[in-house]
Amino acid sequence: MDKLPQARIAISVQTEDFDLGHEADVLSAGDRGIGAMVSFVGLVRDLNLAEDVVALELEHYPGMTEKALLGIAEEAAVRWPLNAVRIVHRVGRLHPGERIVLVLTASPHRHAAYEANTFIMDFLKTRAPFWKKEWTPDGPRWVEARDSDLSAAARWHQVVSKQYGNTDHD
Amino acid sequence: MDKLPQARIAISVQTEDFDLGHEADVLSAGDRGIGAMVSFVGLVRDLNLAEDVVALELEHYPGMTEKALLGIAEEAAVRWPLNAVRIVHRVGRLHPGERIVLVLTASPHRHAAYEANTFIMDFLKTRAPFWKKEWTPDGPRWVEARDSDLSAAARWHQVVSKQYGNTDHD
Amino acid sequence: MQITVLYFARLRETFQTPSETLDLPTGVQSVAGLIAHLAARGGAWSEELAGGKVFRVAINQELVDFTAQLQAGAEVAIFPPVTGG
Amino acid sequence: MQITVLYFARLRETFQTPSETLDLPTGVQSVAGLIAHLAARGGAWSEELAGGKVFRVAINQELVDFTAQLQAGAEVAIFPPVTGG
Repeated sequence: MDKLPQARIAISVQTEDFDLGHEADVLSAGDRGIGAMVSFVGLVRDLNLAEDVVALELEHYPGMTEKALLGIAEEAAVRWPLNAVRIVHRVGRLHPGERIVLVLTASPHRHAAYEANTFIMDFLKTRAPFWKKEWTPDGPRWVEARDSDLSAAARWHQVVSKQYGNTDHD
Repeated sequence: MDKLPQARIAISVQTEDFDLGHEADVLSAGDRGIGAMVSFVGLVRDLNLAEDVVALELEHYPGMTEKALLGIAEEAAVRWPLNAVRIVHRVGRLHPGERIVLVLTASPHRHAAYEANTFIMDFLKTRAPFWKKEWTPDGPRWVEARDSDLSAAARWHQVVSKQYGNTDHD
Repeated sequence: MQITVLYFARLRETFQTPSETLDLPTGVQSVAGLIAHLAARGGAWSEELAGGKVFRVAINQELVDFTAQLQAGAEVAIFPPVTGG
Repeated sequence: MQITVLYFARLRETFQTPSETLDLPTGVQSVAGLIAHLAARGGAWSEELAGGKVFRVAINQELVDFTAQLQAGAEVAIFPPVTGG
């Protein structure tokens, strides 16, 4: 294994939008050990919304949210060789096309960056206390949890991480 | 399956750097069907370089490069429901910390965006005609291909893509 | 034993309160005991907590299962399955 | 049959040319035949193309295997395994 310093982890829960390019630059600045950086950006898409939905509203559990996201990032950093993890999750009212969530993972190795990012999103969707409500002209309704998210998270219990040798440069 | 328009694909091979935030904005602009966008950025890292390496130089096969990258993106768009794919690969001389490659994938579904992105990088590393040379004070030397990249690409021959239902919103 | 209970999302709306402070009877020591205690109020409490619906519980901001023990002063949260991301 | 052959990266340097135009003997119809024809030049050509080293071949900018047939006017490229990304 490469000798990695402890992964740098930064978490934000905020109403404001985020800037992908800026966040990626901050994450990689000054760290020449990073060979691969993967980002996930989740957007409010209109295909999953009923015709009459005008906005989503995201409620969360202040305090627990940050702890849960930090715990998920720390678990990823134990499983994969990561230089840095950044998570930004928005709360409040969001409209179709708006960004909801950002996960950035940086590693010497590309597959570690991909897998850690997927892992974080799978666990975020099952363990981080956020709830979505759809707003319609007739009033609001809560979004139901999906079985596919539970099974996506569950599969990681079976995954044995591959070894990342120091020749696998990105 | 969702009814997706044919995936928008854009390929660039260039000496200039790229702007991740700008590329992501262009890719998602006006497409409200995108629920998930995954990016991969490959960087020149110094861990895989000998102490004395001062730069990398990337040679390519003009004409074939663009065709190979387009073919890889089109194959990904057949395997996964994708709204859009963007690939930028730099050529010429690059220094530690510089960006080499960008792959952006946009889909209604997060796992499709992750898997398509990983697939594109795995095939880019085995089928796109780029060659890296390390520059040192004693002269240049060519980087050797790695078996791990061949096996990473080969595993996709065994993968049967899962079905993406229209309830799996990102 | 006194604890604070928080409710979120649909449960906050259904129970019409974001939180309450509870003095638990001596016999209520676990999450399962607390849930039974609340469901005994009947109405929406019984429907949501004893009606086969799925919900999650956290103690001091950590997800726990129903066998988890309560401590005096604990912050207990009850909420629907999460739907963020 | 006349074809153009391109060399890239280490092979371009070793063979000291980026490209050449070849008039192939009648018997040379496939990639395997072309490789044998070039290796018969001896020296670096033999070492690189008949010495157990790994290389790739493309015809008209598509990767092919050694059984692929040549066409007059084809652009054939011979290069080391790729190392981009």
